[in-house]
Amino acid sequence: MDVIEQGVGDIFTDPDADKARAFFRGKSRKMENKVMSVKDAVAKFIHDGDYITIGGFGANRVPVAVCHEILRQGRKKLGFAGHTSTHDFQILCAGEVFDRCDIAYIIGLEARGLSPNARRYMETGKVKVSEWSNYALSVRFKAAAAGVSFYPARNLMGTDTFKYSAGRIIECPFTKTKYVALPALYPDVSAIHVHEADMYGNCRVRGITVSDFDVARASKRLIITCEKLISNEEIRRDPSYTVIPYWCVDAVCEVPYGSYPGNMLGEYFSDEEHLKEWLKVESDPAEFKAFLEKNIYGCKDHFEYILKNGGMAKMQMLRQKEMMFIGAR
Amino acid sequence: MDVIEQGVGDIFTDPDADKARAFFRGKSRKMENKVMSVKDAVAKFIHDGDYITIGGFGANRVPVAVCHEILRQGRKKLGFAGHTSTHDFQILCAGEVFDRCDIAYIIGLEARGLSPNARRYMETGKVKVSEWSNYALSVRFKAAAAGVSFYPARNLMGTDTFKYSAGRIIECPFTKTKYVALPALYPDVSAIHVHEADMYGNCRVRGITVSDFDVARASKRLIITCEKLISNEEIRRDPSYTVIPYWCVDAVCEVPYGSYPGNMLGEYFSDEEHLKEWLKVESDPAEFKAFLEKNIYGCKDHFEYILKNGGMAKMQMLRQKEMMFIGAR
Amino acid sequence: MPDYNTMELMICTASRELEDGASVGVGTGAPCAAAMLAQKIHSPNLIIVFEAGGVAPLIPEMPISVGDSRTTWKAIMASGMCEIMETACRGMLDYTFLGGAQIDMYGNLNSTRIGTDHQKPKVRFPGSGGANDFGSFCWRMMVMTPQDSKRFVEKVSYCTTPGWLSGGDSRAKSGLPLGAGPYKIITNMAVMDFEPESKRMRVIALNPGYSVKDVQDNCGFELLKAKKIVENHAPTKEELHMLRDVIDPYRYVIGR
Amino acid sequence: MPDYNTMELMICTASRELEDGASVGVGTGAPCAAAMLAQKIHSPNLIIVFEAGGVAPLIPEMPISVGDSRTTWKAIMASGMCEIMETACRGMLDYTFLGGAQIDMYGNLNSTRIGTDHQKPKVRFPGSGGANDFGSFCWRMMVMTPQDSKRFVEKVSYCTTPGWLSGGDSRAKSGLPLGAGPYKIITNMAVMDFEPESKRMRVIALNPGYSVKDVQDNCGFELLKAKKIVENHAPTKEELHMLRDVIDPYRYVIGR
Repeated sequence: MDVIEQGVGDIFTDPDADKARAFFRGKSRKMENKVMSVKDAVAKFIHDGDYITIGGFGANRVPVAVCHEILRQGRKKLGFAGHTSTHDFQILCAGEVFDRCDIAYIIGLEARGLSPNARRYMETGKVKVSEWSNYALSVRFKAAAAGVSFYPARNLMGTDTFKYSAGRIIECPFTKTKYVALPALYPDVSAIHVHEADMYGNCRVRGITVSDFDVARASKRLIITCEKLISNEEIRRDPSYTVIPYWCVDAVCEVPYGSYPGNMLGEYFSDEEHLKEWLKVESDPAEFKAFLEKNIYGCKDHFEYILKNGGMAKMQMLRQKEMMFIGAR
Repeated sequence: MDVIEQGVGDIFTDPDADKARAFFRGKSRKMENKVMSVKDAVAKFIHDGDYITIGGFGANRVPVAVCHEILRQGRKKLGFAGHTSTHDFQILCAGEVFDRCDIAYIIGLEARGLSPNARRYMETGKVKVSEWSNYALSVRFKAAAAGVSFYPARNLMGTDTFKYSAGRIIECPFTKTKYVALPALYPDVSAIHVHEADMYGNCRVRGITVSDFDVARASKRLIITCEKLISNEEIRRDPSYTVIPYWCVDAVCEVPYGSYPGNMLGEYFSDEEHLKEWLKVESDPAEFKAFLEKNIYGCKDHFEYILKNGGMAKMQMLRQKEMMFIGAR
Repeated sequence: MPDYNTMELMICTASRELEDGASVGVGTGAPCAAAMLAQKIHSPNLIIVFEAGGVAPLIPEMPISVGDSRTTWKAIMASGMCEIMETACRGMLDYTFLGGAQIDMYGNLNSTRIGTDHQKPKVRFPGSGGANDFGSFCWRMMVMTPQDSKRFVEKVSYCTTPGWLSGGDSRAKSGLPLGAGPYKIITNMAVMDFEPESKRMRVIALNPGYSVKDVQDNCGFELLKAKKIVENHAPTKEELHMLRDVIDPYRYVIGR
Repeated sequence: MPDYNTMELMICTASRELEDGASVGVGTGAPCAAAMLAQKIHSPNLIIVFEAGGVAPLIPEMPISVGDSRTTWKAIMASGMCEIMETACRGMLDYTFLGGAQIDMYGNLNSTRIGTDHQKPKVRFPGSGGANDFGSFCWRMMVMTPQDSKRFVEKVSYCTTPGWLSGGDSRAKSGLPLGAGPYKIITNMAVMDFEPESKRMRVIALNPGYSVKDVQDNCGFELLKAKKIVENHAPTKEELHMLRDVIDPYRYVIGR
């Protein structure tokens, strides 16, 4: 197959579908109890050097407890898929955990501004980067979820985003139209926060799904954090609601308010004051160090983090905000 | 792009993504009332020569009223995607409506046996065929839904199913693995039966979705039949449940028991006796003619068809069977 | 006379191949019965999936369609065709059971047509359905079929679903996923596997009352014979009870 | 002094471009405000979608993220990234509003970096996000940005999102979907479109109080001028009321 043009970026994960199949052949299909602590899940399934993906969208339905635990356990040399990664990226940059990154959207927190620390880190040259767009990364996950090594798409072409990607331009064998072939992305391990999961890992999500269906299926190992554990009977009551089947899942961690300080649809809104504080303290290295010590390194778990930031009264306020009792109207 | 090998089958629909885009550019995005009768929907949106797709899976969640109406209105020279098409195919063959067909599964009714009439029709040579598998057709819809002209897959290769398809074997530009490139399938018009829809065409489905998400998005025109019309407010109450957005939809027809004599998850089981009768009468041309006259040509609409086959008492029995009050246990 | 019929024998033999914790893509009828039997007897964690989208249902009675309500009864997920086939393509489905009008010595299956004119076939069958997909993607493809020279043919009229293609490394070269292919063929008389190098069909076990000659006499091509051919045990009392009284009480599949 | 600020002026001007019944993919901030304003004033059937999956919400207050709960508040569908971008790729999204640190005469946008060493950039920005996707797929891409020579540059340091690329038929030849591309650039001083042949940026309208010279003086490349340059009307009382009192009462976007 003729490659018309190709980007200069690296492919950080092997897109080979047969190698992925060989891995998945050995993955357990048994329905067994996978409930464990976030600490154990990170210790067991995330290793130095792994390529990781974080589900959700920036500060919405994001597995914050897993990000904090990665810092506490001192993981290093991770690869990362920066697919509208905002607060999660900010946390992980605070631990300088990366040495390579596929970028679609990083260092920013959307309308909240840019993270000075994440920006500094990404300007040091310590992190090798390949460039993509959000949809390009979505398609890379989608190809992996389909068990193939590439899918074609019609974006990127003509731009520097293509030039610094690892995409390759090919022609449609039917219409001769040009397409950018995007290599499948099979992460070593991903973490996704969901509304409900059973002990085996069958998951339900409300609201937008972003790229999480595909991320879950593409990932070799998957850590689920959930707002609430539910029974397998409840999952079976209506199988239409299951969006991630248990066989994708390696660990199930019950973490109420697990997306805090991010937003969780129907549960609680984001804590904008705390996120503002994050951005502010990053400008002063000493202050930032103390902030991280207080909120991450000095915390045993997500409960303790929440307790230090307003506890249940804060959670109630954020729940009321989510329900539109408190807001612009 | 080098084509290593190619099937001898025809591509009955244009896979060109820019031509599809040009069509979709003109499709209305307005939320307007699309409620109409099946008769009007078929008259307005299905024309002689069109390439059509029927949603659901064989005799499960299948828009029977649309199939009957196609016969009543005497449509001819249709193209068809036979994607585990069972009772729908049997009906349409009774009207000899096709002149070309993409085949994955036709003429059979799964464990119920084969349709003598559909088989005879497909052995006459009057219908031009290209051969695929269920997943190959699913991928063709999926490519169209993604707005591209092809997707690669790892099936078909090495078989006569490939030889008589219109697939083309290419190499992955990253791994050199062989793939069959499957041309996008943009149907002219499709009909899908769903549980609930609002007047604009926002749809909810319970249970298996087969390939209907992709069929809905790939189709240039789409007729929805639904068990029950619901309000737009109900749709907006939880947007997580919407599986087909209104902008894909051209007509919304409320047809209670619209999958009868097929199965509708959570509503009613299939009428196995009636389906058995269908298969039986097909062996005798005179008897079959009378059967069709009674059940299709002599009926005004789906209500009348149901009335002739047991009416509400039958529907109640099938509902009880679906709920497992009546069954093997 | 044995106290079981041919279909019961094949289902019991087939069910023993499905080990606990494995996943299997099945169709209606005998394959579904074999998978259900395996669950009841020795593989409580066997995961059954249906091509139309049903995943791990608590099957209350034999489905009549691979997409009917019974295939998602108390299931863990009701999904779609792409979900199931892509799960298989990713390498997550261990087994599948397929059938067809013809099978050849490499396990290639025909469920499409008899005759040479494709546009006007002598006999038209339904086509692949999901068979080509499951047969391409699942690690181990199995077939349950009566031993009959009309079914076991030198060359299939049409290869709908890939077996080992023309044997040897032809399947590996075709582009199909590596390492997957036909595993065992289960008939009323015997169980066959495929010789690792040539990929030709080979008798490895006989059912009670049948000889190698019986099998060869009812096969349209020369069968290889394993060095050691074992004898399968007859359906057990427990297997027959489960099959007759629990799984298929109306005898839709096993007959009366 | 006019009784409106620069941001209010740009939002009001931009909102007038969105006709009833059209669909638009927007980000947070000014684009979302412009789309909401269009809905309130003249385009009740304008369909607003967000890249993370929200479709046609009844937006209760300005979202802070394109994926936050407000983007699916009483929406008609909560979907995902592929659903939205593939809807755009199929040709169903008419407009998008994008931004960036730099824009050139062909409407190419930079939101990735300043500096030449890509692995160690002088200044790193967030990157494409969904901008390259919306810019590739939506029929008409619009930009709202202050008129400033540092933003309107001869050549972007890095082309994140395609405009008309190097002009002429270069975009058509690139492989990007045919017929889509930059449509209008809205600044505090003027509105620009693109000359159909060369695809170079061209002044077509001026905001009250600004001259062509003002615009050119605040642009880093030579602008084409339309034969007839019209004057935009100032924000109306109704527009300002809606914007200030209904859409952005806390003045997150329009400022204090």
